[in-house]
Amino acid sequence: MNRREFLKSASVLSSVAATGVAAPAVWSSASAQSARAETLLLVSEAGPNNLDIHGVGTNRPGYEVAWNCYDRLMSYGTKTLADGSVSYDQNKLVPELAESWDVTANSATFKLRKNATFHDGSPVTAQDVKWSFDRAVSVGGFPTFQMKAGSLEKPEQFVVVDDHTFRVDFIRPDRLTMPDLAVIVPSVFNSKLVQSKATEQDKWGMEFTKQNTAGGGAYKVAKWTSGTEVIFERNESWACGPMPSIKRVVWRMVPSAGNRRALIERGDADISFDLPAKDFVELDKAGKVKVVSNPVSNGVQYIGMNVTKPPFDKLEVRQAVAYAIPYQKIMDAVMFGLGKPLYGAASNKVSQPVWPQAHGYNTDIAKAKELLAKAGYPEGFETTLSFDLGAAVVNEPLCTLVQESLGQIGIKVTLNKIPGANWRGEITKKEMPLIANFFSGWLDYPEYFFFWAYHGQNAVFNTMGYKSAEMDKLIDGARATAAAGDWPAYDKDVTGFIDLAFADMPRVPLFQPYLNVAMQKSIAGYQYWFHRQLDYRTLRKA
Amino acid sequence: MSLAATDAAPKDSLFSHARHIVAENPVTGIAFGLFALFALAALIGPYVVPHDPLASNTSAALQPPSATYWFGTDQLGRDIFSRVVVASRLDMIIAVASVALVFVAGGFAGIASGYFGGWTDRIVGRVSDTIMAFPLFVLAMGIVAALGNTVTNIIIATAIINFPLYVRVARAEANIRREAGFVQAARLSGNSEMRILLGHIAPNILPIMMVQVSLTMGYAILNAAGLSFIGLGVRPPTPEWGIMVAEGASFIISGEWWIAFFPGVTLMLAVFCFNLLGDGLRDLVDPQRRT
Amino acid sequence: MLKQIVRRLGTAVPSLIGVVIVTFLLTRVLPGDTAAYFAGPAATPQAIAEIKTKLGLDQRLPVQFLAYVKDLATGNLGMSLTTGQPVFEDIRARLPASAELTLLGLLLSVAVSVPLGILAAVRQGSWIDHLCRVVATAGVSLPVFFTGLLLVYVFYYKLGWAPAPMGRLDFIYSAPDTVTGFYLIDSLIAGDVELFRAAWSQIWLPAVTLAIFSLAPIARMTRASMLSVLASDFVRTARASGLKPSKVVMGYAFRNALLPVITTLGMVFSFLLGANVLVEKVFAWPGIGSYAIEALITSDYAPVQGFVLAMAILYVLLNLAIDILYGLVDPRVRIEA
Amino acid sequence: MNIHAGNMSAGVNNMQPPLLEVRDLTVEFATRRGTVQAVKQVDLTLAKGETLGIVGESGSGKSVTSYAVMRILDRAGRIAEGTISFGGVDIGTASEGQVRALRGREMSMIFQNPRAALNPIRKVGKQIEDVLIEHVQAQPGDAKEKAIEVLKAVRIARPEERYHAYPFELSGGMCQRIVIALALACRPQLLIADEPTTGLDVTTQKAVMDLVVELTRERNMSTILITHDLGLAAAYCDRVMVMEKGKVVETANAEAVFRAPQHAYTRKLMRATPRKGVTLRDLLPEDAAPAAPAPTAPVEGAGTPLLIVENLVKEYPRQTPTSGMAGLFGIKGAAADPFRAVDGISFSVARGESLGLVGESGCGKSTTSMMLMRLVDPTSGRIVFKGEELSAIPAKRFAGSKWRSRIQLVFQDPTDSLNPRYTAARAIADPLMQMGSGLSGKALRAKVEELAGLVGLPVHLLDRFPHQLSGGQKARVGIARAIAPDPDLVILDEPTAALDVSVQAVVLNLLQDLKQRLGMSYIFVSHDLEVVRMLCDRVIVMRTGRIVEEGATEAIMAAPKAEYTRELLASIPHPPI
Repeated sequence: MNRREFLKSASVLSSVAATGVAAPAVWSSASAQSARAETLLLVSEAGPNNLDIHGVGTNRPGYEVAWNCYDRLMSYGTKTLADGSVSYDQNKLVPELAESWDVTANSATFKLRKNATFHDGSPVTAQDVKWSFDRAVSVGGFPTFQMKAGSLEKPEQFVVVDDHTFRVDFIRPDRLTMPDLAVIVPSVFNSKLVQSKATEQDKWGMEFTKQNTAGGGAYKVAKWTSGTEVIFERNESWACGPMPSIKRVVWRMVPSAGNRRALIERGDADISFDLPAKDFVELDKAGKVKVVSNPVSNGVQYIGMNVTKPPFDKLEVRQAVAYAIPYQKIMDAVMFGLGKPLYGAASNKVSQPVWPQAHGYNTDIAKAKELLAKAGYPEGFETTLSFDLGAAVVNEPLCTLVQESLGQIGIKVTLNKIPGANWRGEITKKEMPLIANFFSGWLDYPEYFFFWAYHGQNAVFNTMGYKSAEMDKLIDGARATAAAGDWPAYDKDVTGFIDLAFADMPRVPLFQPYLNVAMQKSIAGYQYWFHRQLDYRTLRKA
Repeated sequence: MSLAATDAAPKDSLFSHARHIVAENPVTGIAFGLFALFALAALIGPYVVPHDPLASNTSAALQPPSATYWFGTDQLGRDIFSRVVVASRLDMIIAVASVALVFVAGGFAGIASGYFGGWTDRIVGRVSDTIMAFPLFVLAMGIVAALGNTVTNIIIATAIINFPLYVRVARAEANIRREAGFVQAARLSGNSEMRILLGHIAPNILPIMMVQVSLTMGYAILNAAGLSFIGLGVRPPTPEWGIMVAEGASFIISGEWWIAFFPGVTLMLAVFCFNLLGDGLRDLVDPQRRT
Repeated sequence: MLKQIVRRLGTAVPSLIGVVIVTFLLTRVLPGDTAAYFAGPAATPQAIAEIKTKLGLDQRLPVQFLAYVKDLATGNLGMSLTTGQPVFEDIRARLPASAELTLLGLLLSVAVSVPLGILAAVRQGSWIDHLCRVVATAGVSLPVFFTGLLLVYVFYYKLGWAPAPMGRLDFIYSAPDTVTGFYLIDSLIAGDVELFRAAWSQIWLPAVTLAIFSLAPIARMTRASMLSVLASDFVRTARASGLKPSKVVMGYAFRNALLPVITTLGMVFSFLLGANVLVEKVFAWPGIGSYAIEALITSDYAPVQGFVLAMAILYVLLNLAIDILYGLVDPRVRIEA
Repeated sequence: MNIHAGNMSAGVNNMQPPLLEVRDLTVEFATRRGTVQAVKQVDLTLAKGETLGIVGESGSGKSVTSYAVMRILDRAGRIAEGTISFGGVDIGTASEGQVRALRGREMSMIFQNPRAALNPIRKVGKQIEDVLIEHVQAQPGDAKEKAIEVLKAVRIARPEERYHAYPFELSGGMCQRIVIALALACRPQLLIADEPTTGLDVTTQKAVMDLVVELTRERNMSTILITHDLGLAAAYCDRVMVMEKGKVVETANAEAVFRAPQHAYTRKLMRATPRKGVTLRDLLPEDAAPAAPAPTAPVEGAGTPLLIVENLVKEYPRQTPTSGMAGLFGIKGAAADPFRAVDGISFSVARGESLGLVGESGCGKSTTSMMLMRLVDPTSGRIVFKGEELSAIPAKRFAGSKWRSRIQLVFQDPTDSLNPRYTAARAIADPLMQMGSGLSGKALRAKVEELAGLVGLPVHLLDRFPHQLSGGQKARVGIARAIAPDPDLVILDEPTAALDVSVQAVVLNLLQDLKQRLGMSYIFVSHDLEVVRMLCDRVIVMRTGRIVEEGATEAIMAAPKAEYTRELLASIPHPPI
């Protein structure tokens, strides 16, 4: 087909393609046609910067590589949600590399699959698992921190029983230990391969795994052009689950949201991952493509106030802000209704030990003014509202609305967009008076969220610098009771710290955002994961 | 005998010349008209717009152009027409201030370098070479990123990246004139070097610099808009054309074309107007055209 | 000749030194905290401080600068945090993409603007002169990101004449063997016409975007330069000698008018290389412009420094090429050089 | 008054039909003030083999006439009326293709400023080839051979080598030969030479003119010589046509024009042309009121030396390519052998004296005047003025010195030397304001008006800008500015070179009057010995930075000792009287 014919037919074909009947026009040869049937074209805004989950500064898209190219001992089960979409089930652990396991009070023993191999064909042994876990707790940074969250701290905890038996010793009872073994970090690496690439300075072989996958997962990276594309090939000898149906995954980075939308709408891409709310709503309405949306588990979009400094050290000021926020406007104009409102409950006392859930504040300018006057700021004050430039699609209109609304009670707000990397630095300093931010925990437990976001240990995510002895007691209590399985006490602690958070209001929860995915109607098997990245293994193409 | 006065001469005023230029080239006339319009918008715009450019109205969000909202409304229901009109002041301020800054600094450095030569020339030359060796837009980004994204810093960044252009023009023009008869004559009349530079050379280079001014005004606006587009521009919710285009960019594909379109077209018209004005000014000051 | 080239390169050294210093200072002033980035999302202040020490970021600026210069001397441009690759590799992989796009854009632009400029000059004051002026001025007045968006909307989304704006090649094709790094050329070298077509279909829209933007300076300079040459004595001589108008305009006038046009071309090229950052962003073009933007936004020092240095070197080489070209066109320059 | 050339002509070939016949030619230019007629009802006839001179001052329409004949008027111009018949072809109505076929093949043109008339980036041989091939006088195969032949024909030495030269590698005279070669390559019947010698040195001028005459005679060509110089026209032409403001005022046999000019304008032009045996006063039109003898100011200490120049040298480094690190920091390479622009000259100027400094371009006379003006520092030697060694004060600081006002300069180009942004009054006032005359406001204005009166500049012109003044008026402003600080010495740097002859006559007389009235000394720098003769008491002839001959003007003019001086004198075209 020559160029001119191609141009002529392109629009016709593509309209066909959009209805999901035929392939789009860009494929011009027969071999390309067949390639398309087994290839998944995925577009998203950003790509990985490191293929190793243990790497220094590995970004979120990097998790996707690790998830699909490495195996863990266990994975989570699935459940079908009320809206028909499929999600992981945090309460159900299923075998992956391990066929079975026994949990005692002090340890867990895993039986590994005997037929499991790495991509290079060598068998997976318990030594590999130990080496990988040792690596995770030793390299420092994020992997070590994540392991710690499940009380997995020392290499001595990981014991090779025999080639296919592996034991994890607990250092303390922790409800999160087992779930933490199913997240991405405890992936199993091909220890011989990586060790052969290790050097004096780099004894964990991080340089090698940064550029190459050294696992045994269902996919392997065939080509990685950073910032442009990642190409995955299926691992034909994968033994840790049912053989995936997609042979090849091409993951392209398309920075412009408009272009991503056009690609999916015109049928040129199979999946567009993580779309803006507006596109999701409109694509859903148009009905040409399939859209799936799931609340981001344990995720909250919020306005944080720095309680260590005036004026936000005053409770009334914080409450005034909570009353002045135009919640509904934000839901309508910013989120296009897509998101779970976390405001307007009947009261600030909660009855269920679940998180996130709504607080009792609503937009009430008169009340806000009154509170502000009571706090000694009848004329208001000036402050700066900061947000991450990288998340400007949501934050910019959101902050603009907040700014306008706070203006009505006399608080003059200047907006400050902070470019990506600086954002993390600024957050660490905890000097910004007012921020708009989003936080989510991988593990979907209230005490996990609160431990990072409200606890007096003052982690980075406690962006408000909030400290309260009572809060710490409740959070620590919930952790202990959960580990002990004392559920009534646990419920009391959880509702207790949620009530306290709403009473003190150091941060104003706005809504729980959704993770939105659009895909061609021919695509099936999409599943939501806590890490908010795509699992290729369950995807199918009709 | 040619000592007789040529009486026609004094009628050849700048004004009549300008009228001629406009008559000969209607495009320039249009540009002058447009410029007047933009100047007017910048001056009185904020007092006459139909809606508050900052007031959101989420119930009227994303409305297409209508009798109420001439250019439609944006995501937060703000009136785009009002925002476009009000934005002209800020954009004009950025353009005028940055150009004024570089006009003074770059113009003086260039004239001095062209006139004195030697070390002055070498230093000014090296500085402007160094700036030129940067990809200019990225340099502007870097400056704004490093100093923080305020209007002042945008102005400074825009001025810096235009510096070599001014130096180049001023230097070349001063260099042509450094040995000109009237400069020698000024020396003979006992003028000091600085006085020759400012009193004799600078006024003669002024018209040519004015052309440059007009052209770089357009460029300054584009530059500011580009910075806004990648998120380094002025702070929201301040209306600014570049930011408005950037905000509207993601809405084009979904059919809400007006959000980016109207600020984009206004931006284009403003730059267009400055560029044409530059052409017109060039005709106005080019002595070869004065026959 | 060689000696002259070396001399010419020598004169560029001070600007390069200037660029290195300015870039270094600028990136150190950038508010981002590399150490915080390295330390990961849940780092403690001590962890950040440790990483700072490890990276040498706690040293005084002059010391850091010396270390940086030492790295540069050994060809080490550092690592990019965003892509996780050595900056040198990143730039090497991405530069051809930018260069190909920019060159094609410039080529398209020249193909339109030079004839337009010549026509405008030959028929000064006619409708074509006004058209030239309006078209060129309108082109340069359009913000590139706006043009790019509009073109994508119209040609891809509405008309379907262009493929999806997804980089240099549709994913079913694999890149040709690297000879020049330019897909259009490499695919032809490989004799793969289909691949050439695929590469062309991806590149033409962004190239047109760039071309529209660069029309004005070239057309303007061609026109002005042609006007002054056409009014010169030797053109009058040529006309008085009965040479054909085509010979007078193209053979005599245009070759002389070419000199300032070449200079403009050089400026436009280096300007475009920097300015196409926005176009690359719109078209997801894997070039160095979009690379630099990302790096700058995320305060990723090394790529920014590497990019600026690469551009500065390119600029110097470009100017050298222009000088050489100048010498080819103008015998006077050859002697005086 | 139109006199039909053909009727009165004592043309060479009366029998044949004329080669070129122009009737009633009117050329209009569209300008913004409406249509301007540059040429009005011009008639001219040119017989085969005849040489016609068209003489006129700037703006007389002489060049436009010739452009109309070639039909190479620029866009704004058009032939409004009249016919041009060349060899039977009606140029006015012929197609562009027809006319183009004639240009270069049947009629050619050479221009002033020969270097600019050649394509700067094409080898001269190639340029000749272009013309030969265009007119099918050569094929690509033999074009080079033929081009070299053409070069030989214009007496260019080593034509094979010159074939490969670019215009910038050749001297002005050589370039003019190439232009002539280009024009004559196809052996045309008509050659139009538009000021062919303007801008060339006198000695070169003569060689070029002789060559043109020789070649056209040899080939029995018709020639139109366009010039502002009556002397030149008279010396080389059979007939002369005088034009003024677009009209032909007189056409006559060359000798007749000089012997018995019919028209008043011709007479005026004739008189204004400097020539042997006339005084400055003779240059002025006969009807001009004889200027009242200027009151002669007594020159204090007349005859005693005002300025003594001793062994003055100016060297310029010949810049060698710098390399390596030295080049980086702008350190210039060691000068191999400096070029001496002025090579050890000594002379003196007495109070009240006027000294002529004569030489061709590049002889060092301008550098000398720049050093005397203290705008340039000499390499060595002394300049002693009124007993004070001025060369000890660096040029940079001289502007602030009290001696600045003592030495002033009148520039060659009155346009270039006036700040376009200053009015005439402001320009004249500038030295008064800068050099501490203490005048301001009304007193200053009064002084400026007084100076304007001295130089004969009407007071109402004082508020005009330079571009609103004529050449003569600008020259007066320049002179007024120079004399404003009441200097002792004024250097006149070719003050009339850019002026028409009639204006030159007036300005020269003015300068003479001022000198007498104010008792200044003059150094008159010029290439024109005739002019120097009339104005100067003594003359210095310079060549390649050295003084060739020095002495009383009359003595040198009458009996030049140096060979070079003789050559210079011989080169001056003389009208046949």
